[in-house]
Order: sequence, then C-alpha cells, then structure tokens
Amino acid sequence: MRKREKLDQLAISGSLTPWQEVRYAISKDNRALIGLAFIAILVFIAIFAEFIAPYGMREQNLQNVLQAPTLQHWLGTDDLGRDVLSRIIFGTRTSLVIGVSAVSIALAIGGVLGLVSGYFKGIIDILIMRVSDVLLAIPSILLAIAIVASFGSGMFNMIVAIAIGNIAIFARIIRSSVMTVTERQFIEASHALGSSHFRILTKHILPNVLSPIIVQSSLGIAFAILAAAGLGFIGLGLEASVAEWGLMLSSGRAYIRTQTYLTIYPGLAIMLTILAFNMLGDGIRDAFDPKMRDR
Amino acid sequence: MSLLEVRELQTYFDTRRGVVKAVDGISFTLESGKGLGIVGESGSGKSQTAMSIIQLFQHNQRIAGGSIMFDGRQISDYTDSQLEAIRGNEISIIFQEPMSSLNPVFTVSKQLCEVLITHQNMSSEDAKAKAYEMLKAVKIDQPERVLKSYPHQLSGGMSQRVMIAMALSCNPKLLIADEPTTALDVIIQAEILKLMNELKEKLNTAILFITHDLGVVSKMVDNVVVMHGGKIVESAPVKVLFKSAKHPYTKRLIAAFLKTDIRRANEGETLDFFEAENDQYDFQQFRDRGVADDDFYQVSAGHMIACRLKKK
Amino acid sequence: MYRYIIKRVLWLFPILLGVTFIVFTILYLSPGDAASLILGEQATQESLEALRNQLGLNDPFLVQFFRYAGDVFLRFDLGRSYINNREVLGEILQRLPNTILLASLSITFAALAGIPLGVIAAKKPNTAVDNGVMALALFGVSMPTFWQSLILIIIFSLTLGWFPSGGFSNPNQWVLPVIALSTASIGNIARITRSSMIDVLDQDYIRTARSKGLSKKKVVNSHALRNALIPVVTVIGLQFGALMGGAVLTESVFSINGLGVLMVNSIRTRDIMVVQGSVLFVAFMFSIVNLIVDILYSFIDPRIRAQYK
Amino acid sequence: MKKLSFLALVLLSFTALSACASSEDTILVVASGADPVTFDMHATNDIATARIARQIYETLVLQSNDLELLPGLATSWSEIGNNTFEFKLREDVVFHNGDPFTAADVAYTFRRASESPTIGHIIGAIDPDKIEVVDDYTIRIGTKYAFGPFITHLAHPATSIKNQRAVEEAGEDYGSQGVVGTGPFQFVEWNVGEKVVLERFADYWGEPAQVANLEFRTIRESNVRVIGLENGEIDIAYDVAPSDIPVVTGNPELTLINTPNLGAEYLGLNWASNPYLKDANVRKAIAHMIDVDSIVEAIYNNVGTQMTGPINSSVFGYNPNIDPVPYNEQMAQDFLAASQWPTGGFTLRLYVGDNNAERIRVAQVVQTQLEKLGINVSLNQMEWGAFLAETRKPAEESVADLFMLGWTTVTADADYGLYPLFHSESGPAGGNRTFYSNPRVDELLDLGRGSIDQAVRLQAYQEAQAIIAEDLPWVFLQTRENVSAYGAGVEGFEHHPMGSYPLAGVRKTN
Repeated sequence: MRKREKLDQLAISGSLTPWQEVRYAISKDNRALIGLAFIAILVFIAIFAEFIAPYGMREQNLQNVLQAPTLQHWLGTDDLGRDVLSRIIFGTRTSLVIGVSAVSIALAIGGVLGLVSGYFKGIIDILIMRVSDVLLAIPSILLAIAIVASFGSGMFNMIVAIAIGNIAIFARIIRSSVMTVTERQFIEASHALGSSHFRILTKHILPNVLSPIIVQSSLGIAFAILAAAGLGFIGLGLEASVAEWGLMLSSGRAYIRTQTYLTIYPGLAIMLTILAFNMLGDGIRDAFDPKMRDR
Repeated sequence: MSLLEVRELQTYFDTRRGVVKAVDGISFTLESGKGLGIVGESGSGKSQTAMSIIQLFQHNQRIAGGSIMFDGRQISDYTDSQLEAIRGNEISIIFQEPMSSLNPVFTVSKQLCEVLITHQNMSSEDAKAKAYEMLKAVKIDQPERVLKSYPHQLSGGMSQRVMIAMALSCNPKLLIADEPTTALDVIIQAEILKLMNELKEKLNTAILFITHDLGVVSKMVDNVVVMHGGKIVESAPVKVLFKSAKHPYTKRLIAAFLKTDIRRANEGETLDFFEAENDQYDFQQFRDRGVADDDFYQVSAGHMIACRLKKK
Repeated sequence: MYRYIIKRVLWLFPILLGVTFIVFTILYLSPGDAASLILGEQATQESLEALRNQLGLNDPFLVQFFRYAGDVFLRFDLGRSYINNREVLGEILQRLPNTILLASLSITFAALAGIPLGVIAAKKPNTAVDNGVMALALFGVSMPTFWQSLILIIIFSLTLGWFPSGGFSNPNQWVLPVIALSTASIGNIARITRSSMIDVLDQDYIRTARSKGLSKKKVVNSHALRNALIPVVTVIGLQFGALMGGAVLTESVFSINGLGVLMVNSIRTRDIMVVQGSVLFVAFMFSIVNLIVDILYSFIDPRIRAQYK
Repeated sequence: MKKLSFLALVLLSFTALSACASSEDTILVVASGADPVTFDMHATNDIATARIARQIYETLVLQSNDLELLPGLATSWSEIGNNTFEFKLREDVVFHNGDPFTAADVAYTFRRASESPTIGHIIGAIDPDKIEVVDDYTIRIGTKYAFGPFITHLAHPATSIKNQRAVEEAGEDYGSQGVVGTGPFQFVEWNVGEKVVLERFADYWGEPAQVANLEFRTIRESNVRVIGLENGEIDIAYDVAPSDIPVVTGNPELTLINTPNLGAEYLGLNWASNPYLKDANVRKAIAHMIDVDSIVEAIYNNVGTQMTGPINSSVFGYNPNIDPVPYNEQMAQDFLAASQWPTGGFTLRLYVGDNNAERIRVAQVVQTQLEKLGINVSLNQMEWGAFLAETRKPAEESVADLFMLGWTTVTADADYGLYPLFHSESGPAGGNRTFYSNPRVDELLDLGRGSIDQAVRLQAYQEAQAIIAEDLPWVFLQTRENVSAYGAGVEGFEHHPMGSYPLAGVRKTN
C-alpha cells in the first residue's frame, strides 16, 4: 500500500524510471492488467504444455476420428483422432514462439534502423525512410504471403516473413520517438559534456523510447499471431503435424457442416490471445498518454 | 438588482485521483454596464469561475454548490438547452488564445453567421450583412476579405477582433473576457483593450474581465476580485486595491507587477498580522475583536480581505 | 496544389520500382521450379530445359529483373501467366471489379459504422457506453477475419439459411463477406475516431462553439467531427491496405473470384508472373489510395491546403 | 423498431433478388475444383482442362468406360509396317467454325503437337516426318520406334484434333478465346476463375447433346460444391472430398457415384538419399507399420482399396497374384530388429505437396507410426511445384527420403504405369524418384515396351510387378477413385476411368 502511494507520488512528479513508468502504467489500467494476466496464463500453458495437455500433440487414433466433445475429449477429436484440447494447448506454444520471435527480429532490425535514422538524421535518415516507404507500400500480410510462398513454409521462414513485414513499422515508430527525445535539452547537454553517440543512444535515448516500443511490441505480437494463423489458414503455414491454430482452423474447415467444433475452438483461442495482447498494448498506450491519464 | 450575483460558488473536477476543488465557495456581484476584474495566478480558479457562469464545463466538471443569478434568473440550475439560449446571446465570452479559439476548418463568415442564425433567427443573407457590419465595428480593414478567410490566414490581433465581433454580435448583457490580450503583443493589446472599452460604452455591456495582468485590469474595470487557490483573498474597487491592498498575496501580486521589492510594497502597513512569518495567517484575534465575520474582514466600504487563507 | 499532386504522383514511380524489385527478388530466390510445375509430375528432363530457356529462366538475375521492370513501366505489360499464357494485366483486371466492390463496400460500411460508434464513445468518455463500445471495438480488432467468415457461414448460411455461403454476383452474397471484412476496420476506425474526437473536444474552438450557444449536437457533428476526421481519414487509407490483405482470406473463404483468390491460387501453382503482377498491382492501388487520402486532407483542413500551394 | 423493420426489408430484398435466378432449365451446371488452364491442348496436361475439352474436342480414337478402344474421328486404322498406321477418317464432320474436318487438320494437329514440350510424354514417340496425308479422309502416322501403346495414346485429350484456321486466327490467345473443335458442345465464353460456358453444337455429326447449355463452374472447396448441389445451384459436383461423402449419402436428393480410376497413391522410399532405406528390412518394417485399411477408412471415408503392387487392376498387365503387405506392428518391429539399425534412432525426411489435404493427413499418420519404431520423421510440406522439383533432383542432391505421391496410368497400359517409375534409365526426372534399380526389372520393362505381342507383354509386366512388390521401393497405399455427386433430375451421368467424363448424353428432367 505504501509502495503504491509512493509510486503515485513519483508518477505525478514525473520522476519514475522508464521501467517503473511501464509498471505503473499497467497497474493503473484494468485493461492492461487483464491482458497481462491472460498473457501470463498463456505463457504458463506454453511452457508446461506437456504437463497440462491430457494427450500428446501428435497422439493419433484412427479408430476415433471426428468425435464430438466428450468427457475423454473435452473439445472432441480431429480428423486423425487427435485431442483438440491438447492441440490447442500445444498451439499456444507455437503462436507465442512465432509472435515473440517475429517481433524480436522486427524490433532488433527496425529498432536499430529507427534509432540511427532518428538520431543521426541527414542522408542516412532519408535513405532508411525511403526504403521503408517502399516496404510500407506493400500490405504487410501480402509481403509475408509472398515471402512464405517463395521460400516455403516452416517455422523459421514464417517468423522471418512476418518480421520483415514489421520492420518498417518499428523503424518509423522508434524514429519518431527518438526525434522527440533528441529535441529535449538534456541530449544537448550530454553532447556539450562530450558524451559519445553510443553512450547517448544507450543511456539517454533508449530508455526514453521504451514505452512506444513496449506498446508496439505488444500490438505487433498480436498482429504476428494473427498473420501466422492467416498464413496457416491459406495453407502457407507450418507442417501439418505441428499444432498451430490457423492450421487447425484450416483443416477443420472441411468439416464445417458436421463438426463445427473443429472451427470454433481454435478460432476462439486465436481471438482471445490477440485480444490479450491488444488489451495490454492499448492499456499501456493510454496510460502513457498524458491526455488520457486523468480521465 | 445586480446583473450577476454569484453566491458561494463551488466548482469541482472529478478525477481518477479524487476531487479537485477548482472554485471553492466564492461570491461576488456585477452591475449592468460595469466592469469587474478577477485577478490571480494561473491555477487560482479565476478562469473556472468564468466558465462556471455559463457552465462551459469539461465532462468531469460540475457545480458542487452555491448559486449564480443572472438578470434575475438562477442560471446555475439551468439545463443545457436553457443555457444554450443564453450563451453567445445574453452572455458572451472571449478567450485567451484567439488563434486556437476559431475553428480552423470553417471560414470567418460561417463562424460569425452561425451565432446570428442560431440566436437571432436571421437568414444567411442578413447574417452575412450583419457579420460584415460587426467586422467593421471592430475596425477590421477589409471585412470582405476577412469574411472569406480561414482562421490560419489571420493574425492574432485580427482573430481576437473577430472573436470580439462574434461575442458582441447579439448585443449581450454580459461579456466575459478570459485573458483576452495575454497572447497578443503589447501594441495590439492596447488596441484591443481600447476597442473593448469603446464597445462597452457604446453597447452598455457589463464586462467580467479575467486576467493575471494588473495593468490591464486598471484600465478596464471598476472593481477587482483577487483569487488564490479557488478562493477570494481580497476584493476592492480597482483604485483602492492599487493604493492600499491589504492582503499579502495581493501585495505580492502588485509588487510583482510593479517589479518592486515586496518589503517596500509592505511599507506603511498598519495591520500587524501581515508581518507574521511563513505566510501563516491567523485571523482568530480579529474575529474575537468583532471586526471580521467567519470569512471576510471588511477593511472599508467595498474592500474585503479573506480571513481563512492559509498558504499550503 | 497541382504541383503537390504532380510531385506525389511522380514519387509513386520510385516507390513502385522499389516494390517491383523487392517482390521480384523474393520470388526469384524461391527454390521452386516454374517449368516443372507447368509440365507436371510426368515431364521429361529435355522438355523442362527447353521450357526454361523459352521462359528466360536461365538468364542472370539482373537481366530478368530489368526485362520485367522495363515491361511493367514502359509498356504497362505485366507479362503472361506461366500456366495459361494469359496476359497478367487482363487476369487482374478481370478479377478487379469483385475485389474493388468488396473492398469499397467494406470500407464504406466500416466508416459508416465506425465513425458514429467512435463519436458516441467520445461524447461520454469512461462511461458504460464508452467502455461498451470500446470493448466491442477491441473484440472486432482481435477477431481473425477468416475465422469470423467461417462463423458467419455457420450461423447465417448453414444454420439459418439467410445468406449464401459463397459467390459474389448477387447483393445477398455481399452481406457476409462485407461484414467479415469490415469488422476489424470498424473497430480500428471507432477507436481512432474516439481518441481523435476526445482530443478535438478539448480544443479551444470547441469551447468557442459551445460559448456561442450552439447545441451539443451541432458542436459535435459540425465543429468537432470535421476536425476529428483528419486522423480518421488516414486510418481509413491505411485500413484499405489491411483490407486488401484481408480480402485474400475473405475471398478464399467465400469463393469470391477476386484478386485475393487469384493471388492465392497463383502462389499455389507457382505462377510467378501473376503473383508479381498482383502484388505490384495491389501496392499500386494502395499507393494511389494514400495519395487520394492526402488530397482529401486538404479538403477537410484548409491549413493543409494552404501548405500545398 | 423502425430501424429493425428496415433491416428486415433490406434482408428480404436481398433474398428476393437471389430467388430471381434464370428459369432456363436446360443448363447443366457442373462444378469442378480447379480452373481449366488453356484450351490449347498442346500447352497443358491437366484434368480440369481435359474435363471441359472433352466436350469441345474429339480424338481419333475413343476409349470406352471399360477402356476398350473404339473409333472416334477415325473410323478404322491398320498397321502398314515401318511403325506406321493408316487411319480412315469420318467424312461427315464439321468444325464449330463451319470448316469441314479433313486429314489436313489431323496432320496440322500432330505436327504442332510434336513441337510442344508439355505433352512430350504422350505424343513424343510420333515422328513428324512420318505424318502423311493420303487423301482428305486418309492419313498415315508413324512412330520413331516400335511403340506398343501408340493407339491408346491417340485417345488422350492432348491429341484432340484442332482446326488450323481457328488456331492461327487466335494467335497467341488461342486456348482462351476462339476455341474450335468438332465435339458436341461449342465454346461460348470463359470467365476465368469462375466458369466456362458451352452450348450445344447444332451440326454435330453424332447424337446431339441432350442439354442446350453446359456450364462448368470453378468452386475450389469441396464442401462449397456440395452446398451448391444441395441448394440446386449445381447439378453435378466433381471430386467430392472424402470428408463430404457422409453429407451426400445422408441426403436422399443427392446421388454419390464413385468408381475406381487408373490412379494409385504411394509412399516413395528413396534408395539414394540415405543408407537406411537401402536396407530391405527397414523398408519392410516401414511397410508393415502403415495401416492402409484404417487410412482408407478414416481419411478417405472408404474411397479406394489397398494396392498390392504399383498398378491397379484395370490396367493392362496387372498381376492379380500378389498379396498385400499386412499392417502388423510386431512384424515391423521384427524386420527392423533384423536390420542394421535394430532400434531405429535415425531421422527420415518425409516430403509432401501442400495441395492435397488427404495426402497431408496420411503423411502425419506415417510420421506418428514410424516414431513408434524409433524412426524420427521430419515432415516437409512443400508447395507443389517445389515439391516436384525437390523429388526430381539427381541422386547426389536428393534429400527426399520419403515422399507422398500418386501416379495415374492414363493410357491403362502397364508400360505407362511401370517404365517411367521403375526403369533405372528413367531417373528421377522421368518419374523414378526412388532411384529404384533392378536389372531384371529393366529387362522386363524393355521387353514389354518393344514388343507388340500382348501375351509376351502381359507376362513381362506381371513378373516385373512381383519383383517390385518384393523390393518395396514404394509402400503401396490405395487405389484412387473418382467421386462425384449429382442432384435430383440429372440422368445418364457416368464416370470414365480417365477422370474426364462425356456429358453429351446427360439429361435434366426437371
């Protein structure tokens, strides 16, 4: 309680460290809290899938295919007699791995480009921004489709494809945050004190662009999971035996008239997961927005 | 009967971190055709007092107590639609930032005519003619051109003239001027003030002048109310205030304005409690002596100072 | 103004050349072999080699790229399909009406539903109404289009029998795909309208409008909305790109013969010319839409119009 | 309330609009899963095209539903030595553009065909120098070498007779417009990706078509085709997916028709990509691990039966005396125990094309089953073209240890069903993607190809099959079947083993 009050005061006086700001923002927004809680559950499921799932990811029973939900199989079985609930549980891992890796790659590359672009400005900035204009002219899901279609399916290709579609977005967001920060006086002061570019970037600028990065990462993970499921759905996703929600939806589609549950549950899993990341991202963004704060 | 009578007005904001008391129980009156200045630093609640009169509120703002009588009507209890009939018509207001107070996507003509069409039921032709007249009345050089212009094409002074024209076009009984000249440079400021004075005389409009600038106040109003922390600290006729302000807060305001040392401003002070250190004032002894009521101490006719002010 | 438009139009060319390069490179690097796909699983080595030479697949990368880019930009020729030898541009134009219809119906519907929802929420921020609308919008944004399409088919086509589950020639076939495709956009537009509206409602000129005694309705619908629309128009423009991506999935669920299905099928059959052509075409449309959005700004906001002079 | 009734009105008007469909009941609407490619039959060899082309074009020779060779545009033919045949042509035939059909058209067609890379495997044996027009209704065609199945190949849609004037007039666009043949229906329009419309050809030489118009719709999803059938929007749906079979059989209005065709599915075991599959015991262990009956039942909804060898029973040269490999996990364990890797512990790469849902399911079954033996299987699902390219690589680059594929013996002759797949000369590009090599099999296949004595050929092919079944370069899965469904009122629809069905005789009674 006392800690909370102290945080409140620090927040009002604007003297929190960037990380504290994020934690404070989450704690002040119910949406962000719910989203975070749900994500925590998802992460738990993803890590301990083997222990939680009642059946194996690939455990088949050709004598018991397309069985409607029962006590043995809460969400029924699929076209190879595999337990749908277990596949959804293992699918959590797949989705999170794809989402987090794709965003990490996009963030690493886009982040560096954005930092360099926003910090050094000039010709480098123009060059990077023109290239990102080109990338942004292709709707990112189409870019991902083209890449996966070209290099083939599989986890790695899919992650790279989704990441490439996101690089330009990250670069832009980080660039504009960096530009706002560099206009502040303490950067000039650091220059005057003779700090190196590297030191200024890592010590002063990076911490100050943390919140837009976190917001965009959260929304980006949501997009990546959606894109992965979409690719899986049109048959450009992972290999069939891997549990992936989009793929499950796509193969369940053939049974849409007779075994509706094969379509409903994986879709629900996708939606709730995306919802959680969107809630977290939105919540933090609103909490950081000074105009939204006192509402 | 006074044109405007504000009694124990309280205006609160409900925020996530609790209630903020922007205006906390203030009272004053304004007679027709007269001028009243409300002076204070930013955050003192002076603007919120003005806003409260016609209830131009944020969504989380409300009148929590007290009453406002205007022209014999208790407008603090009015509904939105009743207030809409008064706003811009009987009570007008002009704001501090003329550049941002005009809608950037509409022409001056449209914004001027709107008010006439709404309150005077004018046809758009008549409204345009009247708008033209009003622009001439506020001494704008090329009214036709300005009418067709968008706000971003006008200078600050021009914008404020347009605002004044708009505010006065329905011949209001009360004009609230919320720091109308703060954002303008000194020469324009003087012109605008002169214009307002002229129009005030001509139209017999009462003015509620809100400002932190004591220099402006001296030219525009008859009486002054000094606010601090949502409360009135001192009120007096304008000349009395400048000559013999009693409250230390007022004194400091005046000193700051005159750029003089606060000690010199305090010279010749008769009331010993103003010498108290650390700005804590205890009026109890005055109440005991019977020269102060619960809240105010009357120094002379029309000159009151607050008793309960405590600096945080 | 015209100079600005001309400048923007000219800027399209380097962008599209860049897009062409990226798309061409990605598809060039793919390990699949167009020739073996065209000739099928029962073809001979000699016939494969002959076909590769005929298609120019054995030329160096840059030769192939410049040949293609030259055709595209100088002759407006997107080449011919590897599979059925039809003109790619013709293939695209034939499908375009369906996709344009789907996309424009969806974006119109999204704007007509999303903007009022955003306004309603913004008028009463942090009330039950606002929270309700924003929760709906969040669900809309989080719902995968293809899944929603399937759910709509299950409910309205298979169970209730109200609408057909596929095709796009009758207006009753438009309903489900348009709902599915516009849902996410409705959510996005409602969200941006709300926040933009809240911003605008805080502005001085709104206070002025209220001080003039205008009714709340008039203040919101006339004074605030027009200003609030500026970021909304941007988002609508960007949504168009997302919509074109979503159309790929929606069209394939509802068996609509549009660009999306053309693209997916060409990817499946490795019809590189058609894939390249379609992606390029969509990027082109997307760029034009963004150009139109920029020009639209100037009609909404005279300040921007002034800058373009 | 007002808004609600307005909504209802809008919805109603939509439904009303859809009800106003055409009342012309002599349109036969057929739905297929793929778009045709081009009606220039020298530029494609795919079933979706063949199914439509068959209504427009005709070939010199016809094959009955029992695969018997019948006169087509040629009324008779005889061998005149030097690997050359003389054909007598029908005299009362006109093309859709009004031109009479003569030997010159046949000569033009085959000369043009010989330049096409696409259909080389079908007409590649024809020697263009041995095409000779004797008179308007007599033509001689010769092959480069003795070619047993020559006449059978002339029933293939790729050898459809074209009209020279029509082809030249349309130029590069021939195939998508200006298509002209001699068949019972003529080409009207092609809305790519959507439908092909044909109409009855009034001057057809034979029995005129029963329906005035024929419309082929492209509907990719099988379940959407079936929904169309139920709604009555479609009369005949081709290629009903196994998952939709219960829906069709459960609806008394609809009729399911499934007949075996000339195709079979297999799991290829690559002998070149790794040491494991060179070991016959490993191959046998794998074969015993695959429960074909359960696969047919659970994945194919009982469409197809387990194959005992590489070709199916309606193909000439079939050996009926081979026993199927039984599903038996114990036997599988025993065979593996007898191999160099008794407990497995190695990884095999299983390749499958991404365009066939059932194959992908079978691949997953294979993966799970082999894991029970301790053989790790990595599943590589590839885009179809990439898959074909991957499995066609030469031995030193080959990595596709296991692959899911099928083969259709379109000519119904064992030469086509064995030579490309099992002859060591054939190589992966020719179809031998397993790098199978057995000198005795090579000998037998050469014998069958070079001889025109059908008894000699039969014996050679039967022995070859017995050896292949013992060597197991493939795990033989199940036969393919053509599965279609049609609605009430459709009469006279029959399957043909080639997979493209003549529709001139189909009637609609309501």
